[in-house]
Amino acid sequence: MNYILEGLVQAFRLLARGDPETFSALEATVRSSSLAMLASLVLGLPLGFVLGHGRFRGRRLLRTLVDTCLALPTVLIGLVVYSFLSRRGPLGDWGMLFTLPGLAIGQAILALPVVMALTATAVEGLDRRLGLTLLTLGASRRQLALTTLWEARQGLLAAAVNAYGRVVTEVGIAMMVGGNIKWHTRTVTTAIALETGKGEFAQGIALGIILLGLALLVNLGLIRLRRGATP
Amino acid sequence: MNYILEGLVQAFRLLARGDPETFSALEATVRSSSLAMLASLVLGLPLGFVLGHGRFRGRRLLRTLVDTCLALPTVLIGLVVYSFLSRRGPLGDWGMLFTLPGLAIGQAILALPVVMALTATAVEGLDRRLGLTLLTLGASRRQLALTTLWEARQGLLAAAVNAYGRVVTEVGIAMMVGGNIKWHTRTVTTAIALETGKGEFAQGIALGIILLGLALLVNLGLIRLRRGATP
Amino acid sequence: AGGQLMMATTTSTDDTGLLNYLAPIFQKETGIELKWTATGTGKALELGKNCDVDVVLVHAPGAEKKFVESGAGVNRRQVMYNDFVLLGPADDPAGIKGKTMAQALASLRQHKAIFVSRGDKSGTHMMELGLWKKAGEQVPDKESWYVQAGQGMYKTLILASEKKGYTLCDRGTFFKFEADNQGHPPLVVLLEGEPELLNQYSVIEVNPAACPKAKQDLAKRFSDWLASPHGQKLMADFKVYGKQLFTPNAQ
Amino acid sequence: MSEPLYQVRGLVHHYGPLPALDIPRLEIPRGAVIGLAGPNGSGKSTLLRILAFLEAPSQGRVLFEGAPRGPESPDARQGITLLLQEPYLLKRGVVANLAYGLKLRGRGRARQEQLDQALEWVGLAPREFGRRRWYELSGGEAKRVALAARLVLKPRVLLLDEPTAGVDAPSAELIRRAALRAREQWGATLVVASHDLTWLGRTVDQIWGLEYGHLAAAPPAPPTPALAITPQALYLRQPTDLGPGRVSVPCRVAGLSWEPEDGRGRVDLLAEGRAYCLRLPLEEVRGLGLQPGQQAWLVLDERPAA
Amino acid sequence: MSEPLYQVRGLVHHYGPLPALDIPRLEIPRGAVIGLAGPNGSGKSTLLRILAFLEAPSQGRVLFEGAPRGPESPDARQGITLLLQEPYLLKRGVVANLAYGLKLRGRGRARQEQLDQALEWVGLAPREFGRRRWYELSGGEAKRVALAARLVLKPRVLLLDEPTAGVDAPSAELIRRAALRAREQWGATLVVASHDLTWLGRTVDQIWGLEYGHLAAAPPAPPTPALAITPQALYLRQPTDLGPGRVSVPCRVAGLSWEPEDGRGRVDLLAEGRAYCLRLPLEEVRGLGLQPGQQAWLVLDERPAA
Ligand SMILES: Nc1ncnc2c1ncn2[C@@H]1O[C@H](COP(=O)(O)OP(=O)(O)OP(=O)(O)O)[C@@H](O)[C@H]1O
Ligand SMILES: Nc1ncnc2c1ncn2[C@@H]1O[C@H](COP(=O)(O)OP(=O)(O)OP(=O)(O)O)[C@@H](O)[C@H]1O
Ligand SMILES: [Mg+2]
Ligand SMILES: [Mg+2]
Repeated sequence: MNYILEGLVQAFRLLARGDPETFSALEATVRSSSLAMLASLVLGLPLGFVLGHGRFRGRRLLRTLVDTCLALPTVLIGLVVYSFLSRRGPLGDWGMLFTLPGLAIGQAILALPVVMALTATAVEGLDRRLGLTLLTLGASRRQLALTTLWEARQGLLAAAVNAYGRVVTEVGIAMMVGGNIKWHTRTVTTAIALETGKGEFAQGIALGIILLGLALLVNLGLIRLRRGATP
Repeated sequence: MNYILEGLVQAFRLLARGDPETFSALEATVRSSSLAMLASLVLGLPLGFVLGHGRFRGRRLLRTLVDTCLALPTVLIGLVVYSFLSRRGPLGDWGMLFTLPGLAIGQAILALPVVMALTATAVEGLDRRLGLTLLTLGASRRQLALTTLWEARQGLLAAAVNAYGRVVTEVGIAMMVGGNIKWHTRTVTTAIALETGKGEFAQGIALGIILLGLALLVNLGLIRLRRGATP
Repeated sequence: AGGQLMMATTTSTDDTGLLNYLAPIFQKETGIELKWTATGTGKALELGKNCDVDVVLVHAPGAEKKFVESGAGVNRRQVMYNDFVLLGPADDPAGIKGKTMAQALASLRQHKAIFVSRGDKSGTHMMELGLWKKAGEQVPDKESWYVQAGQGMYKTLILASEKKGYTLCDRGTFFKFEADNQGHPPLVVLLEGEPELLNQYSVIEVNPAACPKAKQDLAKRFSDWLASPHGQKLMADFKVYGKQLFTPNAQ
Repeated sequence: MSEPLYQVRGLVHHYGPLPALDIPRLEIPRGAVIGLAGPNGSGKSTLLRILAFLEAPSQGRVLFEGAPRGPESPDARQGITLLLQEPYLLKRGVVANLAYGLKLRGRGRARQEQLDQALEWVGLAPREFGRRRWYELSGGEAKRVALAARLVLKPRVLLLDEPTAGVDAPSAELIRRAALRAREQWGATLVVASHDLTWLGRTVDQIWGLEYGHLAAAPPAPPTPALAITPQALYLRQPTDLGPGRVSVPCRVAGLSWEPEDGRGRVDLLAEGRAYCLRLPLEEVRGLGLQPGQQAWLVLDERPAA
Repeated sequence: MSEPLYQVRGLVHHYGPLPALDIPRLEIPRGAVIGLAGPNGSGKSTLLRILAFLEAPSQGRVLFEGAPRGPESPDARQGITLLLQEPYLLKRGVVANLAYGLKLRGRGRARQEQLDQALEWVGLAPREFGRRRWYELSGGEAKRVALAARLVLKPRVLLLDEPTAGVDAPSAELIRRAALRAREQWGATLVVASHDLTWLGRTVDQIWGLEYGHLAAAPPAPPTPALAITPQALYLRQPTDLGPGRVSVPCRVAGLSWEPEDGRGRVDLLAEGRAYCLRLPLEEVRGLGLQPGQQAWLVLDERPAA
């Protein structure tokens, strides 16, 4: 119990005194997760739309596979991305290992199935008449997709928020691909893991609370997107 | 690249020869994740329904808080649960630390916001007329909730599959609360983390693939639930 | 001068704060920025093998030798050591206090006293496995009293104290544990100082023949710097909770 | 039993700043079959939702059997049912939709005959439609399935919001019969909103006009029929010497018709943009010697200023 | 310009095993205003969806301007618009719903007058309804907003699925005028499905009856008016000596009416369960000396066996 209280106090202290290590980790977290979210949304929204709206053979199987990928262990993703980015790997020359963009690749892979699966569910859940209505108003395939996604925005928001939660809390990829390098690729979660490993439980809890605070800020920023979408 | 191929081969070998360590980890994973899913669904579905269907003050704020909890780092959950379950903690007498049920408590906390947030989104996305229709047909509050959840089953499936993905892949809680004790609380993910730490990358990948296989089985089992819910 | 040197090391060097202490001094004196990833010993060596780091600093003599023999590393240099202690509950139910290591292990088995092993192929774990071997004992893999944690040292200590068991621990982590428990840890040192409990750290440069892109020049500068009298003195001066932790022993 | 089933007092309902309903006083007797007519947005659906206790009015009281109710009170819940203007079917088969309400009432498994009968009441062949899924229906078929799902419950109060919109003429006739049967067989009280004044006039005892949320004709007892008139109200020459509180308004004969269902005749009249109708034996209609487009006069109770 | 706008050949449409439509041949000329009537489930909505190229028929070809189209062909996409039977509004304000189609056509920001005009065409005050959100509408208002969103596009083909179901009578009249204006102003071709045969008869050039997916009257040129008849077809005594291929059927006068909009008169007739109508100047209707319920005879082209 003490750890929790101490952690709370410690969290405020770290933020108040602008602790450079904490802020460096926060920056790394924000950077890599932003990149990862951007990539996974850009890819995942259209793919999820196709998965939810299309009527092609094998669609159900594909959904099952995407759903299965929701259970991709982060360490597995970390290992696979590592295998590619390692100097000995096929993409070793890119020099992405132990960098934030490299880490973002792995996190985007983690987020992609979440965005896809939840986008598909959101699109499927829309009123059947929406697609017909858009076509009767003259929408092209692209306009249909865009408007459909916009009408499903509540569901997409849920998709994004969920994917964000995953990305921002994962440790496996950040350890393996990022490398938890101080001042460089140490994210808040790897810092928590490190502190916890050292037995600095209160410090770990403090960092966890700070991460939650970051998520709260992001979600407060999203509140207004929720407005106007329901009566 | 080699690791991936080796890992694939190794995965088959482990399964084929019925490797006892692997199966012990699989069993621990299945047990704890089943318990955790059960608990989070039993709590999360009704709470998510209230969050999505209710019209009470502060509902939007509550949703934001739940969404924020999607970014609860597993290590933080692990630490907090540990603080309670530790011999020195308030629930120390339960003797749940380093047991699978103890681990399941932590994982249920991880899954709960996922189930709640996605259930709320699914319920909100339903046709506005559904609730009125059920009331006009004479549904009590409980019957209303049950039927609404059933009508939203696609979305609830997404919620469950997502939460399952989280639970089954998380490491932080399994390490801290479960303790990664060989033959007892070592889950597939903690085994992966361990092997990776040892530098046994191929073995880590093999275990990751086995975990994915488990998820595939679960999802194939769910396919029939998808049937009949869309035209 | 300048440049970045990438190192893989075990968690203990990072957790104790040694690297946080050495790296800025090293950078000031040589202009080289030391970046490190702290992981299990096995993974650190594997990263070296894959040319993803330029230098490794680890403590698992057997694995290190293989690493060099396989051609992945060159110029292995012992730079310092600390030591392990055998911890247990103060009431010492297996009665190992005052015994030799071999007697102690036999007594643990006889009493089926709970023993928590790291179980993660870390330097500490390798040391423990070696101790069983030297004592002529089978590693009690499936015994119910032999708990294999597969976790870092600190969490293993927690596990041991929750279970009121014995465990092998490096002295640095024990200092921390002792301090966190206000000097009254639930586990106390029952056996220490035996020569076989020494924990030797070595620095190994990645073999440039195998890894053309490895920054061997920087790696060698670092290795030399650690082994230099100046580096060795810095190590000796490093204190945890006011106590010296590492003993420099570069030849 | 002299107490009215519904008593409404000082009912005002707002959507945001918009007032949608303003009914100072209203009573609905047991066993009445009431029609609600009025332009789009006049508040018909809102009133029906309030009578079904689905929506609580912004102000005022709605008493059902002398007591206020909410959606939770079992009496109201199981005794009153509303057919929504755009009915929603549960994502299941037609039969499951029909059986749902019965299941809620804990009456065990619905008997097959019961469900079949309900389908027949709305003109759907049980054999053909029983098997369909909810999306395998045309618009009118879906509406009729939804209605059947209400009829099968044999509710004490049946509120129907445009039950015949989108329904073909023979089915509209069946729906009319089913509505009247509900009153005869189990004494149901009905309130029916519709834009099909012809159908409505033939189905209900009296039509209440709604406009901008106001009941155009105040309906307390003795009810003044607002839109369905008696032969005594129709004059071929402008009447003089009316009693106090009565006015004569010029009207035009909009139509004369023969109703195949009961062989009776009917006169439709338009006065001040409002439709009135008179139902008589065919001979009497002919005996009036009216011509379409002809001018006539109606004598009505003077309406209080709105 | 002599080529018909639509040519349908061998059209069959199945839902699963159920055949919903079977139309061997159909042509719709440019600028025609066609009514579709028929019982629920007869295939009206299905036919409209196929004409809108939203659904591809199971068999057969539908040519638009001589070529087959899909939902992707820009001509069909932007030239043809359908008002769904249960219209769906986008989750935005009324104005944004109206402007959406225009925006898709890349015509830049919709001008305010344009949108206001479209609302006025369907009888909604722009000032009052422009600001509303999609859920702040009554059923009839929502239908009219959806219609306005089609009219504002000035489409070449306007397919309306029950545009007046749930709409009040004055608005139905406005919708009728708006439909006819579409033909006059920009030469639109209209196909309108409705159960309100009175309204439909007054709106369209000819009514095609659908039953079980079959067109009851084959409509190729010269079109045999199926439901709207000419005065020559009506006989007060049973006619003899008809030409070959013609039959007389007994009918009953269902109604005589005066239409306030244009002051004309109208005779409704029922023969073999089907409704026919005759529109004449009011005097001529009176001159026929008909009475409601009276027996008469219709002379019709002999129908080939189905
Ligand atoms: N949820 C809502 N929010 C705001 N305004 C609403 C809402 N529902 C209805 N209204 C408005 O309240 C008024 C009454 O609506 P109501 O649906 O009761 O009319 P109605 O008589 O049933 O009309 P219709 O004949 O078109 O079905 C209308 O002006 C409508 O726009
Ligand atoms: N998605 C579908 N799946 C299966 N059957 C369908 C589907 N849609 C329509 N049908 C069936 O096809 C037939 C024609 O339906 P359609 O909607 O075209 O009729 P309609 O003439 O428009 O009827 P209404 O007057 O009720 O609107 C009906 O029997 C209907 O039950
Ligand atoms: Mg209404
Ligand atoms: Mg239809």
